[in-house]
Amino acid sequence: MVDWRLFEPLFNYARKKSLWIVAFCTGCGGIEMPPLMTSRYDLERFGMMPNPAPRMADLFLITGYVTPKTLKRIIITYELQPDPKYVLAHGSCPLNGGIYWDSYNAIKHLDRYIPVDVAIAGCMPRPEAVMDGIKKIMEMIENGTADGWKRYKENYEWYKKNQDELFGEGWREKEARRWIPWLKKK
Amino acid sequence: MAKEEVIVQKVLEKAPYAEGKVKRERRIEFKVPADRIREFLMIMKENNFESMMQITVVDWLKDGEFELVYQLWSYTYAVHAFVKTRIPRDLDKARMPTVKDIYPVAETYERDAHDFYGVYFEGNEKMEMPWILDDAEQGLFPHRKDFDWLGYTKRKYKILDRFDEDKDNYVI
Amino acid sequence: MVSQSELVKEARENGMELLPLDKDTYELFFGPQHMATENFSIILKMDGHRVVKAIANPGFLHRGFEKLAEFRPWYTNIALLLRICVPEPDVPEAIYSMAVDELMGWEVPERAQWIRTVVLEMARVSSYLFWTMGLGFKLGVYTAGQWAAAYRERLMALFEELTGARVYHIYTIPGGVRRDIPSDKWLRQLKDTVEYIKDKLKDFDNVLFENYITHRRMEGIGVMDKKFALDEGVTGPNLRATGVAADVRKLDPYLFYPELDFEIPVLKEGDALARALVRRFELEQDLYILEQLLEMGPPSGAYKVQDPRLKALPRFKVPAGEAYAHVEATMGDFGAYVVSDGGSKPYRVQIRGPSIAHGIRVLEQLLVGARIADVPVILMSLGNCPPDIDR
Amino acid sequence: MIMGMKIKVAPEEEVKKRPSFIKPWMSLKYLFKKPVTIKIPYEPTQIAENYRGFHTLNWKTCIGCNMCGQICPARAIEMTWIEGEKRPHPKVDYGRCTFCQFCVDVCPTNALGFVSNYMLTTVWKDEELELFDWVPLPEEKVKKFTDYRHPLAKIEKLEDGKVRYVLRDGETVEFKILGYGLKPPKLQQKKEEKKA
Repeated sequence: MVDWRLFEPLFNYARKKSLWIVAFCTGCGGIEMPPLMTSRYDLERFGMMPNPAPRMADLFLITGYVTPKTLKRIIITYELQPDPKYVLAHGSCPLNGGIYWDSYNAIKHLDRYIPVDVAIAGCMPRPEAVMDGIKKIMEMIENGTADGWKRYKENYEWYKKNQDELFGEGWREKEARRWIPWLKKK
Repeated sequence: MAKEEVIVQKVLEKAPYAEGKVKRERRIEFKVPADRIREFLMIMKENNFESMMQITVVDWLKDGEFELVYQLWSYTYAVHAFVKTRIPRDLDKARMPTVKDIYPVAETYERDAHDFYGVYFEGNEKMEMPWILDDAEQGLFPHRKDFDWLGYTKRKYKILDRFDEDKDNYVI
Repeated sequence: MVSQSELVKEARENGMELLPLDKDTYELFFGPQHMATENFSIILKMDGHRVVKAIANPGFLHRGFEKLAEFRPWYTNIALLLRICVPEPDVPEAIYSMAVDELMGWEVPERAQWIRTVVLEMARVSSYLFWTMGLGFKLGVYTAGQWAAAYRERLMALFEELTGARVYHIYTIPGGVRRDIPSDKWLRQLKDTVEYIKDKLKDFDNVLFENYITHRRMEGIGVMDKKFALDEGVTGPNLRATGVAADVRKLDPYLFYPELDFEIPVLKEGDALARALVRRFELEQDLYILEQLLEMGPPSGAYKVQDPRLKALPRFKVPAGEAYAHVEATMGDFGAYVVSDGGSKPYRVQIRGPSIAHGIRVLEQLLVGARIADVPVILMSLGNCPPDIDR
Repeated sequence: MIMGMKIKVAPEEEVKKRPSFIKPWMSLKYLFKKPVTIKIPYEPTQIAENYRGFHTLNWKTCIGCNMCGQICPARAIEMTWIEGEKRPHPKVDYGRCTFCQFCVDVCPTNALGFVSNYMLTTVWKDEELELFDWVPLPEEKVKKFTDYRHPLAKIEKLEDGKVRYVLRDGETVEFKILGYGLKPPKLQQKKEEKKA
């Protein structure tokens, strides 16, 4: 039996150099993603690329405000991602509601529902700022301080309680079955 | 005579129950009783108002009425027409006949009006279908003027507003 | 690690497996976590790889703008409402400002009008480049996508210089614009950029619009005819692709457009390819318009209305009444209906996004019978922009 | 179709394109061109001079009129009473600020300003997120950081309402926050006592 923990620094280095992003732009910051990924800012230099499948992705970019309807999908997508996984929140909105501080349909404190590792200021953050955030998360991965996914496992009850409070119990099942009667209708 | 006046006259000849006037260049306005709206929109469509742009609901809380503004656009004349009608704003009385058979796109706008204001359009099968709002706000009709917007937000997200003590001093 | 069979078992217990609907059909959630839809969901009933029924499910970006605008002063609503249309945020700014100008009875100075026109056209060009990028990525022509994104950056830099922000400019305000043109250098840079992008159009043609693959993938897909499009309230390039010569800039001229000379493209086919080609031609025309505007040069004068009421900004009041203003955006006819009761905040603001017409019912009908691989192409050719449906 | 109006319609041949096998290969010439990529972080980027970034505040000229707080669409500005200052100063919350800078436009004494610094990245921890909520410092203290980053390294909360701002070059600014709101905190206390 090998003690895999010995190789942890090596793994962390490898994780840092191949961060794949879930291609899920949740808010207005999504418009700065294409310039980042394409030739002008070219994030692929850092071994990052957008990936449609959450099963193969490590990094989740919350690009801007989050509405409850999107948050349901974010939680499902986040849970589909394999460990270790990291979350980076763009701009003011996930932090304190931003300009939507009095809107009934925008989440105010995102860390109540899923764990977040790094926050960037800006509305919306420039690509350079996003790159700075990514650099920060890379440092954190190398030190092993990016532990959002561990927190989610440890405090799952608390997160689940907050989610259920917002959406009501059994929201996953309800969401999966909602459209069946409408599809069956002629 | 300007083309707008000609159009207004032409429509009013066929629909004597309506009131019409020219607002400004390329904007005309009609006021129609709520029960004759279908009839009137049919006349409008015959008179080359091909597209419906939107159905706006304005909530006049003081009068206890909803103002429904059917906005039509004519590519032939390049004229924008507001067709206004008033209905009571109580939930059980805010009912309108659907116009989706005249302007098919009205189905979407009617769903929108139902979701945010609670106006029920009879004859539109998609009225109960989930639209923009999530389950939690379903049936609350959050865009009505008497909806406690800030209180609801604070309760839902458990936020405390830092400015409560000085509320009068802030414009917002 | 959890094994596959355990996952399936867990999903069954929670009622999360794919349920067969009728014989041979199944339910498919398309989006919002999908690169083609981006914050928009379509629920498809599939028979093999053919779509039998489609239901559009918007609302992932709903923030209640129309209500939020009722709580904020007239003037600051600009900072809020421009978030309705992310690819070209100048359009909501412009329509709201135009509606408020009409309510106030302001004659906007010529210089401000000129700047507004330039900003709107720049927004159109950058939005079309953004759309070209999307189309390139969805068709697998990544080269064109990379180019378009890189050229768009030049316009972003110009916007930054003029307005002080990259995406959310918050620049057009009721009564004019916020800042003057920084310098003549900026105008020269804009001219260079316009010429540069005009040069590169030929390359876009070569790679994307005259590509055999593009034609094979887009021809005869998502066809709509003239009557259908008019009934469904489709506007903009999608309507022009069905053979209707309609453009708000011509029919209901605003700002500097009556003095400009440009052509509008009209095609009769009404399929995805026609919609793409119409957009391609409009990009060229927009560059031509920018050239004309630069040749004209900015008129002298103030860039803002001189009105004493503007001094007490937070309590700035607008006389009672209502106004409707609309402009031609890249997606279609973008309109704002503003009602005032004479107070310091709007009584009602409704923004009419073009996508609400072609993104819901039209999309649902065009998708029926399409193959699953064509769904992103149809979406992209319609130029669907979810935030203006959700508002 | 349109009555009494002539619309210039482009000829159809110009709009339509012919499919081609060969033309896409023309793009190969770009293989020999210089890439457009900016190699951040090894290469500096050019940012507009008047890019709307973080705020600056001249503490001497600020008269505490709360115009900025009234115009803010996000209500990010909170008036803060500081010991030794006659009038309250705005405190900006970047968890709400949208960088519209309407507050700078309406400031009657031009005390509030902005610089092009825009970068603020923190770990999501309560003590680091404090950085998002600050009383802006005078321009000369912010402007000396030309790498477009936020000037503060951390905000330390000391006992009895004292706050210490540590700038990234080691300089510190220390002041005591007495309270928030438009009325002076002493008056507020008296009012509460009266009510009680």
